[in-house]
Amino acid sequence: MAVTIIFLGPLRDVAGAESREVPGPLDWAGLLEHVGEAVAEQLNEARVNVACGGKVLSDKTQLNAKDGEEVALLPPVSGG
Amino acid sequence: MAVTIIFLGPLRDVAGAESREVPGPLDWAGLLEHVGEAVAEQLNEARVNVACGGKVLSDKTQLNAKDGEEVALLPPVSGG
Amino acid sequence: MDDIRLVTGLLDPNQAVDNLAVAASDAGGIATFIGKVRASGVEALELSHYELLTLPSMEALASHAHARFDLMGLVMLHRVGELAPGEPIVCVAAAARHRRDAIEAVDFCMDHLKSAAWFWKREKRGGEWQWIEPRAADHTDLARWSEKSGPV
Amino acid sequence: MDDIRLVTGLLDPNQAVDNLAVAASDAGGIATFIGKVRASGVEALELSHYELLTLPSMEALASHAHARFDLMGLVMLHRVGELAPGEPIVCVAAAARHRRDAIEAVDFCMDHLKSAAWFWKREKRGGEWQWIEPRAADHTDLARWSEKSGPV
Repeated sequence: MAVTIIFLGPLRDVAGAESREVPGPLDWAGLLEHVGEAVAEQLNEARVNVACGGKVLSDKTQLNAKDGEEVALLPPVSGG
Repeated sequence: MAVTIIFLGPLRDVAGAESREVPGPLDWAGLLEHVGEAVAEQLNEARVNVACGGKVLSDKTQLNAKDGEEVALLPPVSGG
Repeated sequence: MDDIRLVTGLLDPNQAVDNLAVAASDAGGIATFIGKVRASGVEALELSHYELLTLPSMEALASHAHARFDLMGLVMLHRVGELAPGEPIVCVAAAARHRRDAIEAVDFCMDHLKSAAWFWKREKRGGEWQWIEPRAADHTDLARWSEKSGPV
Repeated sequence: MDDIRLVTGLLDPNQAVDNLAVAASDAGGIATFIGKVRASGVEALELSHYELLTLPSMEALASHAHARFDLMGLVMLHRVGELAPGEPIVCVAAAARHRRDAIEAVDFCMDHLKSAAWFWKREKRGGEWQWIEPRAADHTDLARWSEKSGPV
């Protein structure tokens, strides 16, 4: 088992991958470490959200992903 | 030749006819006389408009319809 | 491409809107409103108009909409005559580069068609015809565009 | 009757809106907005989404629209994947007793889908893909509903 990190939208290009598996559990410090410098820089911006297990975190620095959970990195959206 | 008075919407029921031919020329006083008391009463209300020759009159009391022209009596509208 | 018409037979909104989509192929969006006779409640609806004013007033309304919004095409179809329950009464559709122009143009045209265009409407209920005046809300809606409140 | 879906194949707005009209037969009006890839300009458009959030967020948006407007049915279809020029991206339609509820619900849903729903969009021009962020106008449009500006 592991934690799956999902890179959405433009973060997919920055990360060079759609997803990555890392060992769980995963907290905010661990996330910043695993995603590489370029993604970490964007993650520190307020407009990038983080979801864990299908819930958007109101405070992403409180991330606490367990083994088997999905962590999604959500840059600014644009639909329609 | 004559002036044709057209009764629109509910005024059709009040007048008991869709239209009536009267001798021209026709002014405001003549119109009130020709349409009967019930229609005349409504014509005096501000919300009833009068068109002559396809133009809505900004001041209906200035009506001056020539022979062959159409005078339309326009009660409040409701479309859609 | 504008398509402004009084319709005496059954009104087909899809046909008109599809034509608009083809004609305004560079539009980013198309907004549409279709007003219908409710399926239950009335037995029939009758819309009357005045030949010399009604269509010209709809064409003037279309010009106002073009002047006010950035549109690539406008459809404005209005039934006249007697309508059965469920039948479309009116179809307004606007194609525009940006969605707010399209949506607001439809809103604008509908507000004017409801209470400021040369139509008279009556409903048949329980075998009796009754003339309908615009609701107070219709006049309030129209006033949002802060123009003269008389028919166009 | 609500029809809230992510669509992977070609989106057919007429089908969905016709179904809405049949299901909400007592509605006095149906408002629709269809957003399309412009026929000229881009070579392709790609919409990506996030399985665990996107559809649930559209369903939440539909609930908000029902709470806010008096609706008899709501259609909200959004394409995902790669789209060719001219193809519909999004279709929102609302059936309501009164027209302003229908028109405003469509306006409300579109503003939220544009800049507050979990979609990411990129365009291909001259062989190069480029990510698109919402225009400033989209954020202004959203703020009109004076709610939190984050995605639903």
